[in-house]
Amino acid sequence: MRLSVAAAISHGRVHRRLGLGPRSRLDLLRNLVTALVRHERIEAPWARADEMRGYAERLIDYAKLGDTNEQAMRMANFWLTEKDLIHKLFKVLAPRFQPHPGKYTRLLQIPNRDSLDRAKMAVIELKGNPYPPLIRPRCDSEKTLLNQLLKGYREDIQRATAPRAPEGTAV
Amino acid sequence: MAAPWAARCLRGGRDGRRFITTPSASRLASDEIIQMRNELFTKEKKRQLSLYPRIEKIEVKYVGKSHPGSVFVMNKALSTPYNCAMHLSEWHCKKSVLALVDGEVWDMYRPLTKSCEIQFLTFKDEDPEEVNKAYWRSCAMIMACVLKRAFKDEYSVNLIKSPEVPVISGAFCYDVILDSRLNDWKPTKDNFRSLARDAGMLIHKDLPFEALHVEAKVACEMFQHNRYKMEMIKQKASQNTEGIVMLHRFGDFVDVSEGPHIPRTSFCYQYEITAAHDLQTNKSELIRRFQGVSLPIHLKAHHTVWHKLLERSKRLVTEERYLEAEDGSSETKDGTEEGKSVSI
Amino acid sequence: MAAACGRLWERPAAALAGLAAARPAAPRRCFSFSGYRSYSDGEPEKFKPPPKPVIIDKQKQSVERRFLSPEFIPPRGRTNPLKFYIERKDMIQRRKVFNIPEFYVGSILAVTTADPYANGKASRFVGICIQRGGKGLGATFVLRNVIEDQGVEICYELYNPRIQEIKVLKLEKRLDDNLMYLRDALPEYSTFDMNMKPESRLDHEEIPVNKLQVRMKPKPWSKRWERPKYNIKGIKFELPEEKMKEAQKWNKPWLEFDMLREYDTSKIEEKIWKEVNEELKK
Amino acid sequence: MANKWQITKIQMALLNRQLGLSLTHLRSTVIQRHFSVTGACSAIQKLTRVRVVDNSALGNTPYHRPPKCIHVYNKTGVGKVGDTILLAIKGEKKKALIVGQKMPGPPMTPRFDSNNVVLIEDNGNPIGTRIKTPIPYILRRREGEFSKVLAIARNFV
Repeated sequence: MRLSVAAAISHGRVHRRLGLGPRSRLDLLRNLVTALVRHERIEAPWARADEMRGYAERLIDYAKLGDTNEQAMRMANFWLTEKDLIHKLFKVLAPRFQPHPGKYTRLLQIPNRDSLDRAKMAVIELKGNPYPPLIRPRCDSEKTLLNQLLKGYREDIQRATAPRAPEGTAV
Repeated sequence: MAAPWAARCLRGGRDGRRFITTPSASRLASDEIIQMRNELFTKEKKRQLSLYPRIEKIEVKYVGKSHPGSVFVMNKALSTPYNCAMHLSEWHCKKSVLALVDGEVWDMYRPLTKSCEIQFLTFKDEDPEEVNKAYWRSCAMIMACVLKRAFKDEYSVNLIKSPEVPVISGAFCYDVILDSRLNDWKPTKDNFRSLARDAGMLIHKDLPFEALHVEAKVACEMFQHNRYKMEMIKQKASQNTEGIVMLHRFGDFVDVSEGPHIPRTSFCYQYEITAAHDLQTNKSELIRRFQGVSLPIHLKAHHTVWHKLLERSKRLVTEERYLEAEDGSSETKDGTEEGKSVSI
Repeated sequence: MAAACGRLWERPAAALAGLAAARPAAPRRCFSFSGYRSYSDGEPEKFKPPPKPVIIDKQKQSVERRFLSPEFIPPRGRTNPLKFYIERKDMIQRRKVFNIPEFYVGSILAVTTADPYANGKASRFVGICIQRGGKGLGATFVLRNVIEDQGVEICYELYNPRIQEIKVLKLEKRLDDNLMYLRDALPEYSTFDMNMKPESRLDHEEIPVNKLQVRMKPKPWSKRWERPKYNIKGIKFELPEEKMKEAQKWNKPWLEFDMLREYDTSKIEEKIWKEVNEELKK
Repeated sequence: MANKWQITKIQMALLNRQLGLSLTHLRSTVIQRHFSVTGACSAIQKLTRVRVVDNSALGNTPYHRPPKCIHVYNKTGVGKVGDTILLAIKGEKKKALIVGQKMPGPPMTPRFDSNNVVLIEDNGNPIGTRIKTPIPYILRRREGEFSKVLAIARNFV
C-alpha cells in the first residue's frame, strides 16, 4: 500500500510481495516492527525496511491517540508480538513524537549483504534514539564567508520588499 | 598587461596634458617607487633575520581536534605556522588560512618567535570571523595592487586605505585618488573586466603574502611619497606602544595592513571588481572607492548565486553604516552585532 | 416551520392536507423505522392517528448536518489533483443551476430525464438507489425497481445534463453501502410503486437507518454474498450451517490491521467541504 | 416447462417449505437459472438462453428445452437491444427481436434482469399480440423498423 513515486512503475501493484503470501507478509513486517520498537535501530533488507516503514509510522500515529483509544490498543496488540513493548509504545514513543507531525523514522542504505545474497540492505531507526548518530551534520555554519554574503543579500531583499520605515530610522 | 588597456582607455586625455604639474608625492616614477619599497622591505627582513644568528629551537604545541597532543620542535624566528601545518597533513596546509598562536591571530607565513600553542583557522570553522576579515583585507590588497599598476606612468594613482567593511555588506573596497585628469572618467564594464582579469593573473601566480613588523621609521621611509599612508602609519604607530607597524608584501607590492592576511593569492577563486564610486569629501581631490567581491576556493558558489552577489556588490558600501560597525568591532565584539542590527 | 407547512401543502392527499394544515408537520419516521415490516411503499396509507404537535428545537436546527456528496472525495492513489480541482469547478457550476439533493444508497428516488423518444419528451423512473459509483464529474448512481415482474435497473450519471429532476421520495440508509444483492433477493424487496408519494421529513432529523434484512432467492447468485469479502449485513441468510462455515474460509482477519489500506478522508473532506460551500454561496 | 419443474423440483419444494412463497412469481426469473451463472451470460450470443416476453403460444407453452439463440444478425456476434437473432425454440427456428438485455448498455438506458426477446416473423411482424414487460425507449429510435413490435408494447421505461 505504498503510494509513492516508486509505485509508479509497479504496474498497478502498490505493495511489494514479501514472504509466502499476504498473511505471511504482514507477519514478517510485524516482527520487523516489533524489533524496531524494541531496539530503535535495526538492520534489514532495504525492501523490507522500506515496506515496514509505513506501518511503523502509522503505528506511532495510532499510539499518539493515547492508550485509552480502543482501536489504537488493538493495533498495538497486533503489531507488537512481544507484549511488554505496548507499554513502551504508548509511554515512551508516543510522548517523544507528540510534537512531530510525521516522519518518525529514518532509512539509510548500507552496503549490500555479503554473506548470503548480496541483497540491498538498509538501517532503519526511530528518530530521537539514544544511539550515536549515523550521519554527521555537514552544513557550514551561518558565519562562513559565503553564508554571510548570502545573509546580507537576503536582508537587502527583505528591506526592499518591506516598507521603508526601518530604513529611515537606521540612517 | 595593463599598459595596452590604459593606452586604449586613456588615449583621449593623453595629448597636451603631459606636463601638467603632478602632485609632489609622486614625483618619482611608480616603478621606481615600487622597487625602492621592495628593496627596503627585503633589507628590513634580512636585518630582522640577522638578529637571530644561531638557530634556536622552540616547542610548539598543537591544540586542535585532529591530532591531539602533537608537539613540534621548530626553529625560532624561522619556522612559520605553515611549517607546523606541513608536519600535520596536507589538509592543514591547504585549508588553514590563519593560525591562532597563544590566542593571537597570526599569519601563516610569519615566523614564530617563542614557544607557544598553535591552532589553525579555516573558512569552515564554527566562527570564522577573523578569517573572513583577513580574506576581505587580502582581496582589497590585491585590488590595490591591480589599480596601482593598471594606469600608465604619467597618471598618478594614490592609494589611501582599505576601509574595513564587514563581509555581510557584500563587497570589499579600497579608496583611491586617481590623477586629476581622470576626474571625469567613468569606468565601464569592460574596464572592470580587464581589472578583474589582472587580478586573476595575480591569483594565478599564487604569490605568498609576506608579513613584516617594522618600526614606524622604516615604514615612513618606505611610504614617504604617499602622504595618506604616512598619516596612517603615524596613527597606527601611536596606537601601538612600541611603534610597530605591520607591513605585507605579495609579489612586489607592499602595503600597510590592518591585520593578518591569507597565506597565498591562490586562495581566491572567484574574484571580480565590480564598481567604483565617487566619494563626496571635503577635500579637493576626488576620492574613488573601488569595490569588488570574491569567494575563496573552499567556498565556491553556483554561478546564479555568484551573479546575484555581483549585482549586490555594485552598490556603494555606505560609509556611515559600516564605519560605525567597523569602529564598534575594533573595540568590542558586540560592535558587529550592532552593525547587523542596524542593517536589518 | 412555515417551510414545513408549505411542503405539506404540496401533497395532493387531500385528507392528509386537511389534517396537517392545522398542525405542524410531524415526521413519518416512526414508520420507516419498523425494521421487520415487509414493506411496500406503494400501498395506500392506513389510518394514522393525528400527529402530535412537534416543538422544533431551534438549537438543533442551528447544528448543521454536513453532507458532502461522495463523488467530491477523490480516490486515493496516483491521480492528478488538478483534474479533480477542475472537475469540482464544473460540478459546482452544475449544482448552482440544478438541485442535486442529498441521498444515500438505500434511498428511494424519482428521476426525470429528458428522452427524445419518450412520451412528452421526458421519462420518469422510480427506484431504490443500490449503488453510487464514480468520482468527480462522472459520478453515477443505479436505481432499481421491479416493473411487472421484470427487474429493471438504470444507471444515471449524476451530472448528466439530460437529467431534469432528482426527487428523493424516501431518505434512508441501509445496513450496507452497496445493495447489488437486491438482484438476487426476492423481487418484493425491490418493488416500488411508480406513483409513490414523497415522504416529508424535517431537515434537522438524523437520517434513519433501515435495518431491514432481505431474503434471497435460492442459490445460484450472481455473487457469493455470504463470503466475508462482501461483508453484507442486510441479507438474512437461509443457508445451511456448513455452507456459512465454509464461506468463512475466505476470511482475511489480518486485513483490518493493514494500516496502509486505510484511507482517512476526514481532512480532505473538510477542505473540500469548505471549498464547495464557499463556491456555492457565490 | 414441466421439465424445468423436474430439475428444480427439490429446490422449489425446499423453498416452498421455508418461505411459503407462491411459485408463480418465481417462475419468470428462476427458470433460466438452473445453470451456472457467469458474467459472460449477460451478453446475447450463440447458445444464450433467452426469455420470450410476448404472449405468443410458441413462446409460452412449456417445453423441455429453453429457447436458445443460435444466430445473431449483426457483425459483432453479440446481440444488443434492437438486434435480430435466430432462435431455436421448440425444435423450430424462429426470428426474434431483442427488447432487453442483462448486459449494461450505454448510460441512462435500462438494464434488465433477463434477456428479453419478442418473436417475429421473417417480415418483421410480431407473432404475439401483447408484450408484458417494459420495453426500453431507446428502441423507438428505430421506430420505422419495429413499429409493429412497439405497437403491441404496453409500457416503456
